[in-house]
Amino acid sequence: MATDTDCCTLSELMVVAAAREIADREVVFVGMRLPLLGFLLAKRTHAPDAVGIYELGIVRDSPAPEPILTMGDLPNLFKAKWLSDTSDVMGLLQNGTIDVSFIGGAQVDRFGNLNTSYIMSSEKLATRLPGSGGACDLAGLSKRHIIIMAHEKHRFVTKVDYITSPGYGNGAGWREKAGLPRGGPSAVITSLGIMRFDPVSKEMVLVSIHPDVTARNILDNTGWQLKISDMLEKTPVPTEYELKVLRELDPEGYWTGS
Amino acid sequence: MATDTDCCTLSELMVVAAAREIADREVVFVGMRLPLLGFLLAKRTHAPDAVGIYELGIVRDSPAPEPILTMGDLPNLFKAKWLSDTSDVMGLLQNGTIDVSFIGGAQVDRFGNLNTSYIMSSEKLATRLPGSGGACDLAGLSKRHIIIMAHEKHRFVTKVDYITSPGYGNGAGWREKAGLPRGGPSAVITSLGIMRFDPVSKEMVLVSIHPDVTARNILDNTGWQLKISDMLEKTPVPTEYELKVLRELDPEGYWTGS
Amino acid sequence: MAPASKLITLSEALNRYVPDGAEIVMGTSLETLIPFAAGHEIMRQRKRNLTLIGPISDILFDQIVGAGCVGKIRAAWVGNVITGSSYNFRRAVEGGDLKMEDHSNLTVAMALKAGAMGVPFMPALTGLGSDLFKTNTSLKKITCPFTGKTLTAVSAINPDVAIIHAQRSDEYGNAHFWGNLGVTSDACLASRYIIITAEEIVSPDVIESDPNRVITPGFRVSAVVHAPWGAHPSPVPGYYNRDHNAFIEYRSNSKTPQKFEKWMRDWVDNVKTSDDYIRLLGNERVVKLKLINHLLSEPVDYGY
Amino acid sequence: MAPASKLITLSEALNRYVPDGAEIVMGTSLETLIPFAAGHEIMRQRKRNLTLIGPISDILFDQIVGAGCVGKIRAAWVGNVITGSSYNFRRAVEGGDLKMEDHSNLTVAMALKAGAMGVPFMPALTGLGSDLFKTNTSLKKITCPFTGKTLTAVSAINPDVAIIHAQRSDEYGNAHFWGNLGVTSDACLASRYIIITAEEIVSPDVIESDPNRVITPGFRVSAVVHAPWGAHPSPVPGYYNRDHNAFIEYRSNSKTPQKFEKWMRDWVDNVKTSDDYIRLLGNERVVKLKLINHLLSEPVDYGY
Repeated sequence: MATDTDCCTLSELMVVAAAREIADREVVFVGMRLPLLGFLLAKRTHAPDAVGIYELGIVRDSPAPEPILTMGDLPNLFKAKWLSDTSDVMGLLQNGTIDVSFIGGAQVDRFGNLNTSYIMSSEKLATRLPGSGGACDLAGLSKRHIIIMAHEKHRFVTKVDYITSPGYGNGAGWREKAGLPRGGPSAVITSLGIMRFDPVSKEMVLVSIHPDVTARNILDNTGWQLKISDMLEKTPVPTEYELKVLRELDPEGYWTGS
Repeated sequence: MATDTDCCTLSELMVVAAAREIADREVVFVGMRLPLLGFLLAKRTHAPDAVGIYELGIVRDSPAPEPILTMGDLPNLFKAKWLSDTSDVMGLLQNGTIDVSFIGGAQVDRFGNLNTSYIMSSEKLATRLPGSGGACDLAGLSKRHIIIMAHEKHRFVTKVDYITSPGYGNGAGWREKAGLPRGGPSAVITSLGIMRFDPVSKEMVLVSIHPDVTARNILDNTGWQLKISDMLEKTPVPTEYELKVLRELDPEGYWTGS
Repeated sequence: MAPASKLITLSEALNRYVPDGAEIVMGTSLETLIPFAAGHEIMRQRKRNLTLIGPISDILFDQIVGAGCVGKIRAAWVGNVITGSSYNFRRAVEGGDLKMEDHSNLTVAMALKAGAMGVPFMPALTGLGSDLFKTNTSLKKITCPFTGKTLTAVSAINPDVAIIHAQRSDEYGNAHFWGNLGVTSDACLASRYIIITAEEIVSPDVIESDPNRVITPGFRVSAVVHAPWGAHPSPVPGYYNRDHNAFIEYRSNSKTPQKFEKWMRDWVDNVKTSDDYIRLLGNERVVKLKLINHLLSEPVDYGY
Repeated sequence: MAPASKLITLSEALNRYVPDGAEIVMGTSLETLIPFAAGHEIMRQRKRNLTLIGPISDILFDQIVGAGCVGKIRAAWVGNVITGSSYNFRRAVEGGDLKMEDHSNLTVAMALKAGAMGVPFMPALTGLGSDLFKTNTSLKKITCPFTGKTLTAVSAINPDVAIIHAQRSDEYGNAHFWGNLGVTSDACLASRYIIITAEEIVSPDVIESDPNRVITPGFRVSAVVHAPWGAHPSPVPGYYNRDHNAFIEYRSNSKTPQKFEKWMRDWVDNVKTSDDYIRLLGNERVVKLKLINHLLSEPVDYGY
C-alpha cells in the first residue's frame, strides 16, 4: 500500500500529479478539495496563464491572496476576473469552452464511469453519498476530465452501482450514442498510481506507479483485471519548489497533511 | 375627422385615455412613445404605486426626474428599482407577472390582430415597417394589452396582411388553440374613439367617441362594418390636472404637440 | 404615497410564508450567503414535510433534515463541503424517510431558469449517459427539433418560497447582493414568495444608488428580515469570512442522532434572536471572522 | 507573467475580426450603449454581405444597410426609435436587396441565450399565433415533453462577432458595463469573437475592484478599442446623454439615397478618429450632452 514517502505525503503527491495535468493557458473548471489545490499549484508553477472557473459563478486568473479551504472562501472572490451566475459559467462548460476539469470519486469502473450517489449491497441501498454537485456536468461537457480518488478494491469495481458522472460507458462509441458532445476522462489519479484510457477500447490502463508501490499492489486493489501499459512509469516525485508552493497553499496541511 | 379640441391636442386626449387604462398597483410593461407618456401620467395621477417594466432591462416605480423622449434616456435609469437583462424582464412577462401593456400599431383587424411588419399591395410587398420589437411578446403574454394608433381606413382592415402581434385571431377560442397562455387586447385607443372587444365573439366594438367625432366618421374610417356598443359614450376630456402633468412630462410637445 | 414596509421578524416571516409541505429554495449562491438563520427558524418552528431545493446546501439541508422537517430534497449535492458526507441526510435517505430527486448543478440551474422564464422546461446537454434519469422524473430525453440530436429536457421548478440572504436591503425588499451569484436571481424570479434576510437594513437611497446590484425587483419580495450574522458559518462578502471550524465541529456534532439532538438544542432551540446567536458565537470568534483586508468597489455614475 | 495586451485600433480590430460575410451582433443593450463608432468603421471599410443581429438597433443598422454592407438582418425591430421607420432599411427590403429574419425581442434574447448556454434551442411561449413563423425559419412549434402544450422553439444564434460598447475596460478585455443590460451578456458568451469598444481604458485595479460589474470574462475577449464618444448619439450611463437631435436630423438626412450619401461622407468617411468625430460634433453639443446630475454608487467591500 502507498503511504507518505520520504519527500512528501501521499496527498501532496496526488495534488502535484493533478497539477501537472493542466497545461498553460488552459481553461480549467475547478472542483472542490484536492483539485482546487492542484489548480492553484499549477497556476503558481508551470501554468501561470491558466484560467480557473468555479461553479459558484467565479472566474479568476490569479491565485487567491491567501490559503483557502474551499472555493467559496472570500479570498477566492477577491480580485476575481468575473463574479456571475452559475448558469453563465455552466454555459461556458456546455458550449465547449472548458479544456479540463477535475472530479473526485467514491466508486469507479473500468470505463471511468463514476458513482458519488448510491452504493448498493445485494440490491439494497447501503450508503447514500452526497451526489453529483457539478460532477455530472463536468464529466459530460469538459473537453477532458481527470478523476482523483483513493485506490481501494471496493471503490474500483467492474461496474458502478449508479453512473453519477459518465466516463466511457461500456466502451468505444458509447458517449457519442448517449448524445454527449465531447470529452471523457483522460486520467485517474489515485493513492497508488495513475491510469489513462486506451484510445481505441476506452478501457482504463495503468500507466504510472507511485513511489514504494508495486503493480501487484495495484492489481490487488482493483476489482477487475486492470490492463497495464507497456510503457509503465514511476510517478515522478514533487520538486522542491512544487512542495514549497503547495505548503504555502495548505499551510496547516488540512488537505495534504499525512 | 378628429382634430385637436378646445381643451387639448388629439395626442393629449389619447395619452390620457391610455393612462386611465392603468389601475393603481398594476405591473405595466411600458412601450415606446405615447404609451410611455401614458404610463408616466398614470403614475403621477391615479396610479402612484404602479410598477413600470421596460424591455431594455429596467424596472422603476417612481417617475423619471426629468422629461424623457424614450425609455433608454438616462433619467429613466436614475434611481431605477432594478437594472437587469432583457431576458429577466421578458421572463416576468412570460411567467405571467405583467398586468397590462401597450402597443402601437400600423394595421389592425376586427379581432385586434396587429401588423407592424409588412404591408402588401396586390400580393406584393408595398411597405416594410420596423417589425415587432417587443410587441409580439406583449400581445402574447401580458394579462391584457392596449393598442394605440391612428384611425384611418387603410389601417383598420378586415384582415391584416401579417400578424406581428396576435389579438384574438379569428375569434373566440383562437388564442387558446394557438397555445397562448393568457391575455388579448382589452382596448384600442385611436385618434377617433375607443374600441373594446365583445367578451363572447372577441370582435371589436366601438364604445367611446372622442369630442367632435361622430359614429359616422368612425365607420367611414374603418374597413369593415364596425359594431357599435349599446352603451356608446363620449370620451371624457382630460382634467386640468392631467393636462398640467402631461405638459410637464412633454414640455416641448414632441409627442403630444398638435 | 409611501409604500408599505415589508420588514417583519424572522419568526413572523416563516410563519406567514412557509406552511408545512412548502417547497423552498435556499442556499442559492452555493457556498456563500447560505441563509442559516432562516433555516434554524424553520427547525425551531418544527415545520413538517417540506421540500428543499438547491444546487448544493453545505450543511444547512442536513440540519433541517435532522430536525425532521423535510419530506423531499431536489438538489445536486447534500453534504459538508469540507468534510464530505453529512450524517442526518445519510440516515434519512438510507432509512427510507426522505425522498431524493437527484440533480446536477446545471440541471438545478436550468430548472430554476425555466421557472423564472415561465416556460415548462429548459434543454441541456448534461445528464446524458448518467443515471440521473433513473432517480429524477423531472428529466426527460428529447430530440432537438433543429439538429435531431438527443438533449436533456429539465422540467421547470417553481418553488413556493425563495429564502435569500443578502448583504443589505431596504424595508421594501430592494436588496443589494454581491459576490458569486449562483442561481439566486433565477430562484427569486421562479418563486411565488421571496423572503430576504439581510445583514443590514439600509435606506432606499443606498439601494437606489446602484440598481445593477439589486438581486431581484422589490415588488416581487414578500418579506424583509434583519438578520445580522444570518449566514454564519458560511461567508458573506463584505461582512465576514467562512467559519471553517463550525463545519468541522458540526461533523462530529451530527455523527449520531443523540449528538445532533444536543447540537440542535444548543445552537437552534436555545437561540431566539440574532443577539442570542452572536453571544453564543462569542466575541473572539466574531472578531476573528470579520474582514481584515478591505477592497472597496470603484464607484460608477448613474446620473443624467 | 503579464498577459498580452489586447488594445488595438478600431480599424485593426474590424480588419482582423470582421471579414466580409461575418455575422455580427451589436446594439445589445437596445437604446443605450450602441456601438456607433464601430458601426461607422464597418462602413468605412466597405464590408460586404454582413449579417446583422440584434433586438433593436435604433438607427445604426439603417446606416450600415445604407452603406451597402448588409446581406441579411436577424432582428426584432429596425427603425428610428423616436421617429419611426428608417429609410435605407425600407428601401433595401422593399427592393429585395436585404433578407430579413423577423424576431421579437424575446426570441432574439432566447436565440442568444441558447447560443450562450451551448444548447441548440430555447423554448418560449411567445410568437404563437403570430406570422413570425412565416418569415423566420429559426422558429418552430414543438410540443412540451412534460405538459403536452405547444411551445415555440427558438434556434440558437452563435454570431461570429459581438461588438460591445462599454464604459471602461482594462487592456485585457475585462470591462465594466452598467445601466440596463439588454442581451449583452448572452450575446458575448454566444459569440466566437468579442470586440470591446470603451469610453475609457483603465488600470486592471479599477476593474478588479468590482468583478460583479464585469460584463463578460476577459479571457473570452479578442480586442479592446479605446473609443471615447463611441456610442454617440445613443446614451452611455456615466458619460453622456442621448442626443435626440441627431436622431431627428438623421431622419431627414436619410430620406433619399442622395441625402444619405452626403450624410455618410460627412459623418463617416471624412471621420478617421475619435478626435475627428468629437471635433465634428462641436464643443457646444458635447458640453450639452454631458451629465449634470451625478449619482455615484455606494461602494461595496470585496475584502476578506
